[in-house]
Parts: sequence; C-alpha cells; structure tokens
Amino acid sequence: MDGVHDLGGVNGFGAVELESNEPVFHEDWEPIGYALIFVGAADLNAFTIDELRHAIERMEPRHYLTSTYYERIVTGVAALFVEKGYVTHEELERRAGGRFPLARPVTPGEPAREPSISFAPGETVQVRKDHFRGHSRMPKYVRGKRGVVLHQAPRFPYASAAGHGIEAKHEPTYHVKFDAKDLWSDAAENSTVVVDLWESYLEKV
Amino acid sequence: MDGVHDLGGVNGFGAVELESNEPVFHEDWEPIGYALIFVGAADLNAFTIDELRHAIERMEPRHYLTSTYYERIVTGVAALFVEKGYVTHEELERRAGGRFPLARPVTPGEPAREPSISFAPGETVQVRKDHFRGHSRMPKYVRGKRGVVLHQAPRFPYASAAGHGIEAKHEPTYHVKFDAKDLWSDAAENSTVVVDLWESYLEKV
Amino acid sequence: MSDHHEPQVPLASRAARAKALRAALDEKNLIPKDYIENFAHVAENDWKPQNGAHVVAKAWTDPAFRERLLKDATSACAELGYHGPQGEYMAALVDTPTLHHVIVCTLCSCTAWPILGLPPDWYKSFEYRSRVVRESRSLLREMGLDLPESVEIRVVDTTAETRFLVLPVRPAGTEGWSEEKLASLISKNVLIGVALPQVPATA
Amino acid sequence: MSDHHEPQVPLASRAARAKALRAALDEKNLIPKDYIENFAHVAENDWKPQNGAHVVAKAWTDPAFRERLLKDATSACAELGYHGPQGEYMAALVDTPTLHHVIVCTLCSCTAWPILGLPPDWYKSFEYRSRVVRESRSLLREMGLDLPESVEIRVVDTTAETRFLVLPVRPAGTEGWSEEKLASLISKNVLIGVALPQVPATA
Repeated sequence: MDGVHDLGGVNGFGAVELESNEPVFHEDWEPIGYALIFVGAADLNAFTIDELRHAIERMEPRHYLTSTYYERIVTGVAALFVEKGYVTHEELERRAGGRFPLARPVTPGEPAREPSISFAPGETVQVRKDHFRGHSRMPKYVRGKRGVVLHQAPRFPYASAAGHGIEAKHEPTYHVKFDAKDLWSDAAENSTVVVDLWESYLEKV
Repeated sequence: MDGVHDLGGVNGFGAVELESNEPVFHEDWEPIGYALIFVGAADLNAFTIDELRHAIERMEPRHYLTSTYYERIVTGVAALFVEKGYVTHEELERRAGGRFPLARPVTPGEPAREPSISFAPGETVQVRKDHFRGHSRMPKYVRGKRGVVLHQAPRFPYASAAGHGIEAKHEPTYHVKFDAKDLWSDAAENSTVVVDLWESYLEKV
Repeated sequence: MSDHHEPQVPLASRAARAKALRAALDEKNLIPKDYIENFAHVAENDWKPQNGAHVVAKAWTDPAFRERLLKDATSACAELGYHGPQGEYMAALVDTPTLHHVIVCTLCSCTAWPILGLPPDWYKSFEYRSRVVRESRSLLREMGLDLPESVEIRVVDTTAETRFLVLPVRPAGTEGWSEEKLASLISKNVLIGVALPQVPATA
Repeated sequence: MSDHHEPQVPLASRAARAKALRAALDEKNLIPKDYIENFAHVAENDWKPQNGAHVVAKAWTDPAFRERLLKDATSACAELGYHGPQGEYMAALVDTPTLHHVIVCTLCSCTAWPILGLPPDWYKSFEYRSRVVRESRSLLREMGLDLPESVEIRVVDTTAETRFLVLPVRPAGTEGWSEEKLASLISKNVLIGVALPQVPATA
C-alpha cells in the first residue's frame, strides 16, 4: 500500500528532537494500547501483529500524520476489536465522549508466491515492480530496485497475507543491501540501506 | 521535491464529496489569499506564481495535509511576503493573535538543462530518473517512466528555477501520455495519464 | 516535532491569519484600494462555467469555430471574450465515443479560471488528487459516471502552464437545438470531465 | 473529506479514547487482572538499554561470546537472560572502523524491546523515519554524530521480523576496563547507532 505511513525518503520533515532522560511512557494511558495488543494477539487470538500494523496503515492519512505514536497503537487495536466484533464503534465513542476515529476498510490480502524462489547470500536480487494496495512490508523506495543479499533470516508468516488475517505461508526474509544512491540520486555519499524483505517481495535477476 | 503534496497515486484517501450548488467562496476571508497573489506577483513583482507553489510545498507536511485549500494559499503568500522582507513573522502572529505557521526554508533551485533537447509529437520520451529536493512540476509517479509526446506547448519559465526566484530559461512543455498500468500495476483498465512536462524533465529514449 | 513537544501558543484561526496578512500589507499601503473586493467580484461573476459551456456549445454547432478551438483554444476563447489569469494558454480535450478526458492537478489545483471558474472543493481535495490518476474508472463510477470498459479514460494532469477544458461528445437527441439550449447541458463538472451532458428525458 | 465539511462532534482526547477502549474490554472481562499495569512494569523495568549494553560489553571482552552473538544473537542474548516480545529473532550489526550501522523502522517503529527497551520518541518521529534512509550522513551530523566520509553508513530498515542491535567498535582508551565499566559507555542511542560510545576525558 502506497500510503502516507511509508515515509522512507519523503522530503519536507524538519529536525529530529532528542529528549534527555526520556521516560518510557510520558502519559499514563500510553501503555494501554501496547498491552491490549497482547490481549488481542496472544490471549484472545483475535488478530495478528501484522493485522495491527495494517490497521494502523489503514488510518485516514490526515489522522495518521497528525497522531502520536501511542495514539496510532490505540487506534489500530481499537479498529481490530471493532472489526472482529468484540466491541462496537458506538460503544467506544459513547465511552470516550467524542469521536473515536478508527481505520478505513480492509482490502483483500495477497498469498505468498508459489512456488517459492530461494536466494543466497551474495546474490543480486530485484525487488518486485508491481503495486499492491493491501498491507506490505516492502517500502516503496525499493520497488523495482536491485540489491545484494547479506543474510537469510528464518521463516515468518508472509506479511502481505498475515496483515489481512488470511492463511500466511512461512517464508524466509532476506537482509538486502542497496546503495543509497540507487534509491535516491541525491542520497548521502558512501551510504547503504539494508531492507529486510520477504522472499515473495524478491525476484531473480 | 518528494513531498506530501505530490499526491498522485497515494493510497488511503476516501470518497470524493461533491457539493451541490457550491458557492465560489465559502467564507469571507477566502478571496484574500488569491487576491494577494496578484498583489505580490503582478503589482509588486515580489515573487512568481512558481515561488508561491513552492512556498506551499514547503509547508510542514502535517500542516499541509491538515490545511484547507485557501489556508494553504494564505500560508504560501504570507511566507513569501515574510521571506521577501515586506512583513515580519512576528507582526503576522501579533496581528493574528496566535501562531501563524509559514513554510520551511528554501533550498537551491535548478537551472534548465543546457543545451536544450527538443521532442516531437509521436516521439517516445523518458522522464528523468533523478531526484531534486527543490520545486518540481514533475510528479514522482512519472519519474523514470516512458511516455509518448502528444503535443508541444509554448515556452514558459522553467519551473524548477522559477520556483526559487532564480533566472528561469523559457522552454517548451510537452503533453506526454503514459499508460496508467506502466505507472501503477493495479491502475484502472484502459486508462492513460497525460502529464505536462518541461523539456528539462525529459530525455531522449 | 516529536509526540510530546506540542507548541504552547495556540494556532490562530484561518480567518484570523488571512485577515492579519491583509491588515499588515494594508498598513504599508501595499494593497490598492478595493483590490480584494474587486478580485472576489471577478471570481464570483466573470469566471464561470457558463463561459466554458458557451465554448462547447459553439464548437458543437459551428464547425469553423470548432476547428479554431482545436488549433488554438486560447484565441478561440478570446473571440468569445473569455481570457484572463490561469487562461494564458488553454487547450481543448476532444472526447470521442471511445475516449473520455478528465482533468486533475495532482500537485496543487490548477484550473482554467476564465472558462471553468475557480475549481470546486472536490477538485482541490486530496481524495480526488490522489485517486483519479490511478483509479480513474472506479473513482468516476463512485462520482456517478460509469463509463464502459471500451472507453479509454485519459486523465490529464495540469502540471505545467496549459489549462484545459473537456469538449464532450454532443449527446444524441439534441439535433436542431440552439447554442443556448445546448450550453445549458454543460456544467463545471462536465467541463472537468467527471460528468457527461445529460439530455433531460422530457426535452 | 473536503475543506468545508468538518465533522461536528469533537474528537475525544487520546487519553479518553485509550481509556474507553480499556473500559469496554474490561466490562466484557477480556482483560486479565492487572494486565496493563504488569505490562507497563515490564516495559519500564525489564526491557532496558542496560541489557543491550551488557551484551555489547560482554562481546567486547569475551571473544567466544562475541562469536556466539554474531552467529545467533537471539540465543546469545538469552544466555544473559534477555528475551521476550520483539526479540524473537535478533541480529547484531557489527561496526568496523570503516562501517557504521544505524537502525530505523521507516514503516512503523519496530525495535528489539528486550535489549534496547521501548523506542524513544525521536526514533518514532516522522522526521527520523523519513530522513535517515536518504540523508543518513547529514542527519546523523545534526544529531551530534559527525562521521568521516570514509566511513560507510549502513542504515538498517527494520521492515520484517529481525530485530537489531548495533555492536560498536570498542573505543580506544578502554584497555583493561571491566565489563561493567564498559557497559556504562553504551546508551540506547549507541545501540541504535545515532551515537558512539564516549570515553570520558577524566577516565
């Protein structure tokens, strides 16, 4: 999904503000969303972490970009509890005493590629060129780009399926190194970017 | 500039809301920004329309995406009147009685390519692949893509220079047709997109 | 700008900001008398889709005008008295039974003011700007225009200095109509290309 | 959502929304007793950069551990008692005099919780997420880390399930230091790669 959450390389943002002696949480409600991820994903088996990421990406773009991090977590978790039928949107708004924006509708997921194609460390690979509107862990800045595999990581459920709650084949992910200049002609000198990509996002060169 | 204003093809936005019997202006302050463009660009020669577009693109991304259209016009015009020394930011905030966000700083402009390369109707051309952080009227969705010239329009000042207030060579723009599927694999069937591109944004194939 | 460093001073309202800018420039005598009121008057009264409708109706009924419009829309519109800012170089997009044009400006919201009028809110919306180039067919359907798959949808992105109007196919059942009656079929949305001229059933 | 159709009902505050969700699930007995308080306690006390500092200091002083860390960081960290959510598969990024690693998650804000702790606000900011992949060198300089041009900056984007920590080069002047004293040089920012271990001038 080419959404506003896919921020790598977007121009226009200003300085990064460091905070000294930063607390783990700044406000008392902030742990709620994180803890409820575990209630939903581990205790109730109501959704996966991939679905949570996707729910956050499905936030209305203006809401996404003006929300705080923990607000996005609460929004994503709440959206899933509503979509899975545990609570209603009306109840949430009544209890909150105001609007409680959730996420836009889910679109179909994408099963992993069959048959699988494996890649070896040192091999040059190309990231898929095509577009998929659902959940994806392939940042758009590498779409169609070539890089070199540094490492093969263990198998994990394919994100573009898992993010939609459909059956997700487990497949390896690869740490793929790109020259930053191949991604952006004005990128930093002597800089590389490593992206961790599921097998189905990659093609043989 | 790969900014949030470059919206073509971004996923996540919802329904387009049509308003019947829509007035030209909805609020009494809305004509102010538009009228002041002409004061600044035509009467005072303080800035160009290209600089105005660039000033709007230089708005902080969160502000851009949460502002209304006429708010962006006022913001861009105000930013230029401040940058050109006609008024101060402090005066604007004092008069407004609150924060009056303007635009982030200008970066260097880009002169038109020399020597120029001309293109003929029917010719296949390729859009430049490189990245430029300043003002650009080349939407990122055509970067590196190939299309066919439909028409050559008259010469206009090269936007990536004019947007920065530097000397801008006049060069033709071309109406270039792209197959929508070449831009996005999931694009509508039987759909094309025509983009109007300055000569310096195009290369021979 | 991090999550826990929100600015303390409240944002001035949009109206307050616009009026502050006006007042600051006014005090320095930079705004000619009645400039803004005059601009608003022109925008509300002179730049209007009836102008574009006139152009279309004339092109439907006057083959020589149609030829001049296709060759040089700027001077053809000027013949009818339509010219001005954001109309310095205009072009007509000629629909056929198998080709439909629709106009957008993905980067801002450029429009041919003298013949279309200022753009409507929906045209300036992020929804329209982001979606129409990629999902033209389904978006137009959502907006009420369901075109057959056999019709090519050509989205024209107003990214440089050409300003466009759509010249739709003259609808069947309008044979013998006057230019004025034909013009009544053409709205701003038709000139942008998100609607087609509709002949009333009772016509 | 157009410019002139703003919702009428006001947005509930972030805190009110979070608490409403909690209350709604609580009433249905879906949240085990003390679950959220226990989670906060673990996040504030057990997941901390001191864990990662311990891992780094041990790798600097114990060649066999270093070898195990490079081969299988997950089990090497588990040896020291560090494991848990967002630490299911971990990898160490080994800096050298000519290679510096820095971690980001451009798509959300994934981090190796058990050894780094929850990510700081700056790491989650849109500023960091958008800029570090494209302008690593100048952004790190803005953040106080000015690396020579001869050092390759390798930005690692946490886009799948691997969670990373940076293993910096052991600084000169720390010969003979205890593991504990070495660990005191390693902050969360060092483990992410936006700072280098600094040996105090008075050490």
